[in-house]
Amino acid sequence: MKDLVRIQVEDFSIEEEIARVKMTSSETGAVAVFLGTARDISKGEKIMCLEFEHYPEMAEKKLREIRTRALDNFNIIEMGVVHRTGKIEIGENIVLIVVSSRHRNDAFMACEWAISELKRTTPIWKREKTENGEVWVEEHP
Amino acid sequence: MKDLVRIQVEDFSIEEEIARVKMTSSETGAVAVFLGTARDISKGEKIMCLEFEHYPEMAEKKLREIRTRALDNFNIIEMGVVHRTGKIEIGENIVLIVVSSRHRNDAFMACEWAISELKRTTPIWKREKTENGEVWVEEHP
Amino acid sequence: MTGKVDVIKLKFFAMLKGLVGRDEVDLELTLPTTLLQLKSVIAKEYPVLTELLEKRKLLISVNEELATDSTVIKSGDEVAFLPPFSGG
Amino acid sequence: MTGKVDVIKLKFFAMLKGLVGRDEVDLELTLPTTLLQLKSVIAKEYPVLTELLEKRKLLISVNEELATDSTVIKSGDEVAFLPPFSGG
Repeated sequence: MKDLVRIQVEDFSIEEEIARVKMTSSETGAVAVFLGTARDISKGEKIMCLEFEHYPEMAEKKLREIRTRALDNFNIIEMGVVHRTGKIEIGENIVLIVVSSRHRNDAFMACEWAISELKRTTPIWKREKTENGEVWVEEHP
Repeated sequence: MKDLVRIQVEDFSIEEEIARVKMTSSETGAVAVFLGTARDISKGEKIMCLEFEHYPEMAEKKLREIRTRALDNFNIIEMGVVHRTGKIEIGENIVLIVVSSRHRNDAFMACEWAISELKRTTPIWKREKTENGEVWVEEHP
Repeated sequence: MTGKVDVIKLKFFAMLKGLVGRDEVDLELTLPTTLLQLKSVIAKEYPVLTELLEKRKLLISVNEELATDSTVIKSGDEVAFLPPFSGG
Repeated sequence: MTGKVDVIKLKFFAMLKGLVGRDEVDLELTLPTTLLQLKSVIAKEYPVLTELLEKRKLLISVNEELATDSTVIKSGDEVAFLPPFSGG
């Protein structure tokens, strides 16, 4: 069975990830989901495709820490995090965060916190391919 | 093609609903989703199953208004809302709200607003079947 | 010199169906009237609803739009009695 | 009376790979040392990184945990240079 938290090249099934998180407990009443997808425009520039690189092991470790910290600090039942790496075309999925809880506010709060924390703490880098070449994006100094 | 906003007896495909909302624009960078599911416990009581009833036409109209108002008032790209009616077993899906946007904050805000607004304004009623009988739930007076 | 007698449709949802004993009723009355006036007719016709109406625990819609006491009700209108919502 | 010469692994990610010209280097140096001392060695070895290190535009991890100037580096450690993250 797949890990609830992982980094992979291939696309993920949103339905499947939600089902796994949701099925953790029959007390699940709310599931909040964040899906990040590849936009065709970034800071006014037309993007052809994206390429992600990560620091193996450390990136997975940071994602697992996000889940553990979320379970400790929010009133939630379960959290799944999947981030893709490698080449990603426009419109494709990049990252998925799924949070289940009894009541919806807890799920929303944990989900928003998790994606912010992922961007802040996880060693993953995005390269944008534009008509003018390829550039590594600097978002969180 | 199915309406982005609808009430139906049968379960919905989360993957399909997200795909339809997401594909509206290649500028989609974020999708926030709320999924409501049937819990087995409510106010300390064990629930056997749920039954939903709605006011046909008026309920659909209210859901369409939620979408229109969200598109007017939040910086989002598209919104889909599906609510089930009839009998729903524990663990099954009840309601799905999918919001796409360029940036994630807008999608989260609109998604949270939409589910609150749905609960407040849409003529849908839930009946809980417990070991002690069936009772209509009063949540929003 | 009285208004003509006409018909409106009343709808009852959720717990109200059980209280009233049915989900739909055609009501004859003199129209036009206001929702305020209709409510006193309803309270007489269905005493079981009186307390809910007085405590304002019901919303009332006219032709699928929420109505207020001053909403005018015309022939053929659909007036629905809506207990507190619990969708989502 | 000097410490023994030992080896640590340096890793460079994203834009740093291009700047340094490779993604992994084995570096010989006297251990143990601190990250602060290592940074001055790195700045000499890879002048292209000097400005980034001075401006603190890089995070540095030791064995996959974020490190500070006082972190002690031991033989066999993996020291990674991490430009600003842009995942999600």
